[in-house]
Amino acid sequence: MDKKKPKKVFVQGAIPPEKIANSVANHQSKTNIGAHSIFLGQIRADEVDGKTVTAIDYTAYEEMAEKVFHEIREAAFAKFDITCAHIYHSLGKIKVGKLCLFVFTSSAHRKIAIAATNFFVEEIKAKVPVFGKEIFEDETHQWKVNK
Amino acid sequence: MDKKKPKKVFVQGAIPPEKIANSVANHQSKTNIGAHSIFLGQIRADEVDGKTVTAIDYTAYEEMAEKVFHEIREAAFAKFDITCAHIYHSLGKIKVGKLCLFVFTSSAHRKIAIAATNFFVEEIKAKVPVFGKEIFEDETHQWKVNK
Amino acid sequence: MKVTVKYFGLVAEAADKSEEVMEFNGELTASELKEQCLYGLSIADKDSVQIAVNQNLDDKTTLKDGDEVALLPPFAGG
Amino acid sequence: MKVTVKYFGLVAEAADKSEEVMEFNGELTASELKEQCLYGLSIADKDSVQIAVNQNLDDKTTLKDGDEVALLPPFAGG
Repeated sequence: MDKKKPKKVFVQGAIPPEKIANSVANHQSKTNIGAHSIFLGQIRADEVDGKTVTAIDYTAYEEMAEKVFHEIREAAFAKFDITCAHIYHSLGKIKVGKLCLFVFTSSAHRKIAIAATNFFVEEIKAKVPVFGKEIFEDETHQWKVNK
Repeated sequence: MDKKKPKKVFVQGAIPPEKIANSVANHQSKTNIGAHSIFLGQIRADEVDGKTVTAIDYTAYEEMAEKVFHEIREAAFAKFDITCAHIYHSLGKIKVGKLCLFVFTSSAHRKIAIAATNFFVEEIKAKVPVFGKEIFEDETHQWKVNK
Repeated sequence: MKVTVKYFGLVAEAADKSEEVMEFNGELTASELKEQCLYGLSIADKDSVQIAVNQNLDDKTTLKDGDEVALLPPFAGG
Repeated sequence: MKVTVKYFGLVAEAADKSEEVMEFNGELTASELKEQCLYGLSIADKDSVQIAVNQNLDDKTTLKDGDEVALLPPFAGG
């Protein structure tokens, strides 16, 4: 069902925790679901050469990124027997402790939901043109690279 | 830190979606966290011989179950470099569409959090003395068995 | 010698009780006690019923006075 | 022939621009264009910069009039 309507993945600013509760609540009427698997990315106060990250400023090649998100969704629905999948990724300056990624999949069975969320997270990290400027407390920065 | 205070896992009734938002919000001050992995079990309207499950009534050998939950926590903290782990399981009659299990782990790194949540879910299913009476719409029932 | 026996789930339903205190003389293993408790009950797969003695899964142990024995049908948590 | 070149992340920072229209005659592959655009820029690892042509990763293709070429530093999403 969700499969057919491509939705925008990017949101401006951090993802509020309430969004997670709302997403879950919205799925309580889908009685073929037995398992939800959720992944949340949170900005970490990494230390680099004695300086601490205070925020990451995310930018993206938005048109391509939304296209790639859509391709990842299509691949996930082809690969896993999931009933729904939702992804949200932040753009803009996200402070330490705040959420920048929210992946949410649902299935009749736990293993499928867990595997699908894992697939989404790895694919997003590897394939989506999103760029992150790690900003230190002294306003200097470095560019984040996914491993 | 959480490791040291054994908390009660069982809650009476369904787990409200807001509990997930609150748990996530409570971790935004922990700036060494980069990833949260959440699993939610939801009651499914399974069909058996033409009858549909409307609720599961959960009971447990509570003292032993809390002990086993604690052992699973200890094993998880020994095995995975997680910063926190929280588990909630429902007791009592939980209606279709409602949440009966909430597993929440956090780590600096995504793969660790995801693996730890997976470990918790499998261990809980296999080792914790919880019993589920699947109640059909005509008030008959059958006993659920984990696969 | 007295032990407390706890029944759960479909075992409690079949036995129509959740707990009882049993008295006996001589030696008895946990699995012998299980056999005795389940005797005559309408349970399809008695092998699937596990035994916990003082909250540890164990069917080999010889029971001691004051032990808490639990008869546990298949788990269904999560 | 005109193509639009988009710069992102550390490439945009090093080039001090986010987009430009380039005109040229003759044949040019995407990777030749990349080399030209990055020439003289202070970027430590130019090999790590990927090229998308009309939103598909591709450095082999020969560019056509109207193409949108993007220079993409390492991804950091999630």
